[in-house]
Amino acid sequence: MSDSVSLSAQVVILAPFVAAILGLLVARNRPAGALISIAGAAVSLVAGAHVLYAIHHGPFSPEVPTVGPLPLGQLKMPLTLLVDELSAIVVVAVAIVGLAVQLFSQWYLHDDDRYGVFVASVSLFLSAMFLVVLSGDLVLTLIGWEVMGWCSYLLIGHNSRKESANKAATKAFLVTRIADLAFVIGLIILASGVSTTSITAVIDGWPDLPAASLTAAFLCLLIGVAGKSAQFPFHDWLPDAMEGPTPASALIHAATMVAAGTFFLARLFPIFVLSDPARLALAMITAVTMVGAAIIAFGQSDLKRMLAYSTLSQIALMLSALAVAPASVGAGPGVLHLLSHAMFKALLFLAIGWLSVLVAGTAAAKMSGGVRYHPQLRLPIAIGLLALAGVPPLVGFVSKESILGAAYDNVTELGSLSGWIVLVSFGVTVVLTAAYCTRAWLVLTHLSPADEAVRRASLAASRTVVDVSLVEIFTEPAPGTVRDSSGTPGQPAAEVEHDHGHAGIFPGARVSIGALAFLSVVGGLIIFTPLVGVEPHLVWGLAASSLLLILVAWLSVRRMAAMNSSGDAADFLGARRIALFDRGFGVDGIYVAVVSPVVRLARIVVTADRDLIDASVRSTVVATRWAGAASERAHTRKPSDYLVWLLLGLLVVGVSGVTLW
Amino acid sequence: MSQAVVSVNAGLLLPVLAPAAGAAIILVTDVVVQHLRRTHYVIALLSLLVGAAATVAGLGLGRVAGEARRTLCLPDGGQCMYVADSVTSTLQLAALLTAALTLLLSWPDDKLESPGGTAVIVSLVLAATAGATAVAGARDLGTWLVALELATLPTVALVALRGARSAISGAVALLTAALVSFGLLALAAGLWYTATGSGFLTPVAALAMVGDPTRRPILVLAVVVAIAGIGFKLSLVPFHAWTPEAYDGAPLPIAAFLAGVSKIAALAALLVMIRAIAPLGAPPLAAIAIVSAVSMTLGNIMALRQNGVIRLLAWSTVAQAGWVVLPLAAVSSSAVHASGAYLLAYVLATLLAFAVIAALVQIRGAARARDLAQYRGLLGDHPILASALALALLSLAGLPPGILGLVAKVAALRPVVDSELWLLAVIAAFNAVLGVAVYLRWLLVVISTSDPAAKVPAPAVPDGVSPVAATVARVHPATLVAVGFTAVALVVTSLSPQTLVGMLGI
Amino acid sequence: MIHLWLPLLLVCVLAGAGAYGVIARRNAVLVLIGVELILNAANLLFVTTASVRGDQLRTGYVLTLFLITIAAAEMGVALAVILALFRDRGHIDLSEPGS
Amino acid sequence: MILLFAALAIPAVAGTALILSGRGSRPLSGGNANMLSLVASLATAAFVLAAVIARPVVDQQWLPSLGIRLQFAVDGISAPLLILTAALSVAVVVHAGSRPPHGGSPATFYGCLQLVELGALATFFARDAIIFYVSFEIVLIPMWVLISRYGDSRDLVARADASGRFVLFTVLGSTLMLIGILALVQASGTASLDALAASRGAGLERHTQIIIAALLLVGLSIKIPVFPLHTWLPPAHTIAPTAGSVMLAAVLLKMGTYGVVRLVIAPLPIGFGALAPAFAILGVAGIIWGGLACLVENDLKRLIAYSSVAHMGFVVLGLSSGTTVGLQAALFANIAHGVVSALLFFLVGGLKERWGSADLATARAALREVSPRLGFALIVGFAASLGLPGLVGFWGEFLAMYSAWNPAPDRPLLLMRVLVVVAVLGAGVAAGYSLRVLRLIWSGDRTTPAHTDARGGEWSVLAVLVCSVLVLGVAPGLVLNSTAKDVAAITAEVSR
Amino acid sequence: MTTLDILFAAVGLITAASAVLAVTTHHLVHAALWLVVTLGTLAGCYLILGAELVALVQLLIYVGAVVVLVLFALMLTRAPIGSSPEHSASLVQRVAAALIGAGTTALFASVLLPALGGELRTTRAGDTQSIATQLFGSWVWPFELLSLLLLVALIAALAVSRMPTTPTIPTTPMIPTTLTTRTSVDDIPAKTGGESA
Repeated sequence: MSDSVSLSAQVVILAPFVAAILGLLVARNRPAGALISIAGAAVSLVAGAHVLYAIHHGPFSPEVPTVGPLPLGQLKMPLTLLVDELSAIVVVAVAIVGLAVQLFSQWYLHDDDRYGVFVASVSLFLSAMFLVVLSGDLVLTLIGWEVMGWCSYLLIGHNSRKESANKAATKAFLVTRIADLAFVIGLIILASGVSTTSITAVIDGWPDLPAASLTAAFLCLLIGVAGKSAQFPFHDWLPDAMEGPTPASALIHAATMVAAGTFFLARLFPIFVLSDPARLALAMITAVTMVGAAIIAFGQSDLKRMLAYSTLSQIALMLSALAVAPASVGAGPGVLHLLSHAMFKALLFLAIGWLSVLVAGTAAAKMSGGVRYHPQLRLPIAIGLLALAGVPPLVGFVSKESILGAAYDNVTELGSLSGWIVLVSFGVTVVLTAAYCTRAWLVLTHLSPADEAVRRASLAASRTVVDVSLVEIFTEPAPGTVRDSSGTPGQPAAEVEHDHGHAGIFPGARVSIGALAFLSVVGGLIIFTPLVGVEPHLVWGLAASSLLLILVAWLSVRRMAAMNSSGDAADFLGARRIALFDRGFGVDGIYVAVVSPVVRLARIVVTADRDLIDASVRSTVVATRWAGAASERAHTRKPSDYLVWLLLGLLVVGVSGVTLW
Repeated sequence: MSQAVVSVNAGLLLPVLAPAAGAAIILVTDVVVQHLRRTHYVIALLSLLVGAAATVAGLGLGRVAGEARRTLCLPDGGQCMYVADSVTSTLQLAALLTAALTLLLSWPDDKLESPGGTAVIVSLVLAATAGATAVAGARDLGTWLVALELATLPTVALVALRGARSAISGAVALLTAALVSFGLLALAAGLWYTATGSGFLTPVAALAMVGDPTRRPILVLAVVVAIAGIGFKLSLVPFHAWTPEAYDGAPLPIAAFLAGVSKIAALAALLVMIRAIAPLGAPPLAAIAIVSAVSMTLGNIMALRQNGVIRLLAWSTVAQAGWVVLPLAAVSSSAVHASGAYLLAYVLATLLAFAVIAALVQIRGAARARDLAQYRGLLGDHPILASALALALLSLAGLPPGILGLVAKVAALRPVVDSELWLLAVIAAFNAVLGVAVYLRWLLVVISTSDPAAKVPAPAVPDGVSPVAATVARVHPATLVAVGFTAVALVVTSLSPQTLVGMLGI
Repeated sequence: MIHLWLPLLLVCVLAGAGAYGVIARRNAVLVLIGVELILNAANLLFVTTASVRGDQLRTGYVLTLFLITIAAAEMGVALAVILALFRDRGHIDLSEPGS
Repeated sequence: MILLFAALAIPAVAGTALILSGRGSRPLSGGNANMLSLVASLATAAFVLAAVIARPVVDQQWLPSLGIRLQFAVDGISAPLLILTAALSVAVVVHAGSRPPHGGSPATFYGCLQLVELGALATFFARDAIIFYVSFEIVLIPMWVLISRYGDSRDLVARADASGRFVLFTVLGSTLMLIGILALVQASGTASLDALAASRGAGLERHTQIIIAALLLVGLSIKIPVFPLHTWLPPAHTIAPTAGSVMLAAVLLKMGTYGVVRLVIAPLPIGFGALAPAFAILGVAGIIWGGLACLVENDLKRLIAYSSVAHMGFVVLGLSSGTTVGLQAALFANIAHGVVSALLFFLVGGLKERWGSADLATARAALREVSPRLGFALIVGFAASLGLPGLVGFWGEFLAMYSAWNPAPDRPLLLMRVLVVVAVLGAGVAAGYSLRVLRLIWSGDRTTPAHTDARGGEWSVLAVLVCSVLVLGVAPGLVLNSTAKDVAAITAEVSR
Repeated sequence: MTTLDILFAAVGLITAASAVLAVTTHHLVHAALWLVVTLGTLAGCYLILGAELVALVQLLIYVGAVVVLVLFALMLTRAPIGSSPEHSASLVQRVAAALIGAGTTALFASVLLPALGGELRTTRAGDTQSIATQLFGSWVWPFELLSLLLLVALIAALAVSRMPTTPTIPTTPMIPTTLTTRTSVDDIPAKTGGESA
């Protein structure tokens, strides 16, 4: 039994890894690539399900070997996997989303010449995510963590012909990487304390060690988590990452990688609760992020970017659960929201991606009324938005309420500052979330007569020139990006989407969306299974008041939308403000301010390398030449001068000999 | 009063007697039969080889400390004036073979024709060689002084006898330095005698002085003045200035002789004195350290600026002389061996370089063979000669494949390090770099592809006939023998340095 | 009976004068004179030491005789070279650079 | 024993024969020379592999007068380096087969490569300190010839300058090292590296150890190279032909760090301990300096050279920690840098030949568009270069930082930890320059001027190296297990 | 002060003075003559020190042969009869020479005099017979080498002086060199230097 669990756990990671390598080898062969990638994800799902099943039905050894321990003297590095309920349930969730995304990609990128590379990267990403989830060793976590980042880079920059995609990819990787530097130090501190990188040993050993070190370690880790999970102040890369193909966004930038930080902190929760300063820091970060991102989300002129900001906000929610949950409650609420968010956010992304294909763009203006024209999307999107807003009985409601419960417990039991911070910001976020969900729904269902005429014309046009546009997409230079250029809002960055509106969606993609939608509806029931160690702990008063808040938000946004001819509540803000929202309030400037001194320093270094260090080397040559010229002048070739030297030499040698010998 | 008459073992003295006798025979022959040329060379070579054969018995002696063959000893078991141990024998062998090789190089050289004819040249070479071998065995002040002068004075004439203006200049530079230096040597001998009261240059004599501490400064002064006097012959800065003049002015084989036999004689003389004072437990010799450091540095710096290969080799000699005496800064028996080993490696490599130049003189003419820039593309034109030259240069630079030079460097640095003369060692390290720059500068020219621009104006030649091969003369077989012998010796000793180093004993 | 400082001082003076003469003169023959003075300083040192501390081998005296002879031999070669120099250049000025 | 001699004799004989046959009336053709060289390299590699498995020991008299013995052996520390050397020697020959050298006779080119291999192998085989030095020097002249004759053909002055710098810097370093070796041998009375390691500096006073260690470290630092003694590296790499750059970066630099382990850390623990903080500071300075220089450097080959300086900084940091982890990290990072820099230099060499220059400022076709294989290899190479976990570059850097965070008891803890923080920033800079390069040459939409993708020998070399990057990244135990035992023997005394 | 002291002081003073004059006088021939005085009085010193044989040889070889050679050389190189300061080096060099000469004297004196200067010793008569015995007995080896040296020096001198050189100046008349010829002599090197360069 235990062996089969070990094997399954290994297969979970290996299957997509092998799929990635095989996929690269057959990258030119589309059907083979599709088969391999889907099979990889499917095998992982099956193996993950087996692990999940086995855990609850029999004894198993949680430590699963991988490549064997490394011989490093005093440092123990067992490199084992850790299989338990937490990891198993997350594995299944990730595998579901992964499979769905693979299926969806097959349709979404069916005319992309780099489909094979794309799905191979996704497979590699899945493997890395599984590694993070199953990791029982800090180093394995770090490996998965960083490989995910690299895959994110590759996938955001998938369309590397597009300058904006390249920029976004570079930015995403750099920002997360820089945050990860602190993460690495945090890991090193954690490992140093107990001279091992085994997570179980770390959890067992740290309670006896100085709290200050623990806090330092967690503060470092939090920076890394904030980077990967796109929390303030590292959040700005995520909206830009929407340059990547939508399936990638659904998988990486909604469901999995950005939530990995939550999982990691949940994994270390037993010692994380020991460090109040770190928890307070996390609470503050998440509070700022959840509220700020929700506000920005409301004002986005691009719905995909709106989803990105909403992701920031939701991730902040799950993290905040970890910041406030009392030790007795555990990491359950955060993980629960991770799972539910994975489902409904992936659903939303895929659905929006589908719609974007149909309407050839993700800008609010383009999508306006999209659902009306494409009613097959009405249900998935509605489910997704409702779940996002936290309307019962959808999964979002359940998970959010459990977070609320955890915060409440914190306030009542511990009464710590972080509990209050989270509670208050949670309330604000509920309103804002409902507001932007409402806005999105209204935009999608709105249709003015004038728009309809335009739409018909443009659709007709696009269909007549469909072949040309296909060619153009690949040959013409991409439209310049707007975000980094002088602050003038141009077209939303993710505007150009592949036009496969003429092609019917593949059944696999349809099934994947359906499955996600189903899970978003019924996923809330998971809380009643023993799969997640969360007691259903709903504070009915809070739940009711949050529902009230949602209702208020719904009504007020409807009013605002009605006041605009476009049906977009955000237009209420005015074009200039929307531009500001689109730029994410110009946080980019901070990054530029941080990076540009580094580049200046680099210039100084190059100059110093040449004019200081190397010049001192060259100066020896000059000195040699000079000495040579001087001694050549001294060599007059006059014998009488030489005799002077000779006798002078006698004196020098004689005096030095007599005095020094 | 006792009849203090020494016993004589002529067999032991053969390394000295053979070339001396050869010189005498040649002079007599010349009186009898005039205008002989080849005969003189044959006699000379024979006498040198006989002398060389006589040294073989002494090689590798001294594995047991103090083991040596002695003669000219005072009757009542006293001291000996001639001691042939391994160091002596090795230096003698080196001197004799070097002399033979320089004779091989000069064999076909008509320019050496002089008023006295070949006989004068050859007998002068033999006499100087005899001086060199004699000084190696000398253990008394008289032999030491006379033999040194015997090794020096003929070289002045040999340089001058080329007759060219530059030769006279070189001879004058050499002469003045030699005269003054001999004066210093005489003073050194006088001081030694005054300090020790003995005419012997032996540890016994030096130790006799120990009881009288007031005389110690005199002994010290004797040693340092001797260093100054011998420094001239070794081309140590600041006693070096004659070197480029004399090398450049002298006929090529004589330059090789100056670079080889003269240096052996000088070092042999220095070693005699150093070995005499070594048992005193002397601290490091600052005088040698200074001279060595300055020599290396100045020699390398100047060699870097030379555009003529002979002058370059002359300055390289100056630098290498610094390396030769480097270990002697630490006055010890191992330093003596190291110094000897370095000298042998240097002489071998330098001889090969001179031999290659001599061959090139015959092929390309003196002007081209002496101009560094004309070595461009040598590797393509004369691969074998160029390879031999490369080997010689790399040995001088102390880089593999010239492992002999590398080992010599190791040997030379070791006593310095053992005595913890860190500053000197670091200076030596920097000079190793400068030295590499010197020799690689030459080597770079050699291995460069010949300048295509220079080849364009060459006259059209029929296909299949190399323009070079069509015009050049052949290398004289004697020169080829010299090149081959030294090259093979260098390769063999590079693979197994023990064959060379081991001769000096342990 | 003699105080040794007298002859020794003379040795020093002769050596110094010789050194001066070697450097301060341009004429090659005059340089030779300086060299002779240095040699004579050495000779005097030998003789002085020998006469106050004679050894069995009579080293001091014998070496003095040797040195005198060597000086003569040197002088012969030196003058030949100097004459060659003169024939070549028309002067024997040592402070003229060689070619 | 015969394995060892064969592994050394084959490159020696083949190299000499090739050099000599490249001249004269009927020089060897390029193809034949390549074949011959390939056969020799493969045979050498086979013998090296056999020697690594069989672990023969050679101990013969060579120069008794100086007490130098021909002592050769293989242990866990040298085994990975030997395999790396032998494998890369095959790789450069294969690569040169598809992109032939220019600038002189091909036979001489291959001969010099063989001699470089000989020197590197002999260095890693040597167990006598002086033989180590001699072997160390063997590589110089062949490498000098490779740079000065087969280097970038456009600028003769730059070629002479680069090759001269290389050889002069290295000679300075090795001569200082020789002085250190001689002092070490004198002080401890043996030249056997095993005996030296076993004695662990017993009987040597602290100040003696410090002086000797300082000499050795300065000498070896030039070879490694450690900031600020690195300025010979960028020109040498830039000018050298591809094969030269590869051997230089992947093999020759390793001789320096290997020397530090063998000659300094093992025999002089106290002396090294005293100097380790300064050594570590310079190493970390190199990480930052090299990384920053890469951020704005426009010549791709120079950029990779500077990145080498940065990577070797991590090796230095690991060595300085004085712990088993640190040494393991350093030795692994050594191998890792060997593989990664070989990959990058093969790539960049090929690119430079295609482009005509390695200037990043020139707009060119995006590699991903016109040559996906090169593009793929490049992206793997730079991912490894920035220390992406899961690839070979990660382990060394991570473990080096861990070891410096927990250094041996006699190291200044605070300083070392500050250094780790700074080194981590260097890792961030590495990400910056790696992505910069990828953005400039890998991505984009230009497809002109088109050039050929890697094929045949070039592609197989690149593919094998990419695989090594992955395999060693996934299974670092392959190297770490080899070195573990011998490292433990060294550090057991250093740290406890 | 012993008698010998006084005697030696007197003779030695002359020796020292004439030595200094020999290296400072501006008359070439005077320099040679002062050298004669020096060597001669030095022979006197040897006598005082009891070395009769050496003194005799000194007179015989040095004064008799070497000085004659010097004088010949002066004549053959057309030394001017009168005062000719141009045969001395530049003032700077002479100052340097004075410093170095003084330095040499000081160096030797500082070593020799403190060690031995105070000693009062009897001089022993150098018995000529034992010197001869030792010379041809114990010292036979260097003596023979010396004879080889003499032979070689003779041949070398002969060969060098018979060496055909290409005279760079047309044979000038064998008249005593005057100031005018000196200038012409000075001109020549400049000319030839220009040629060689």
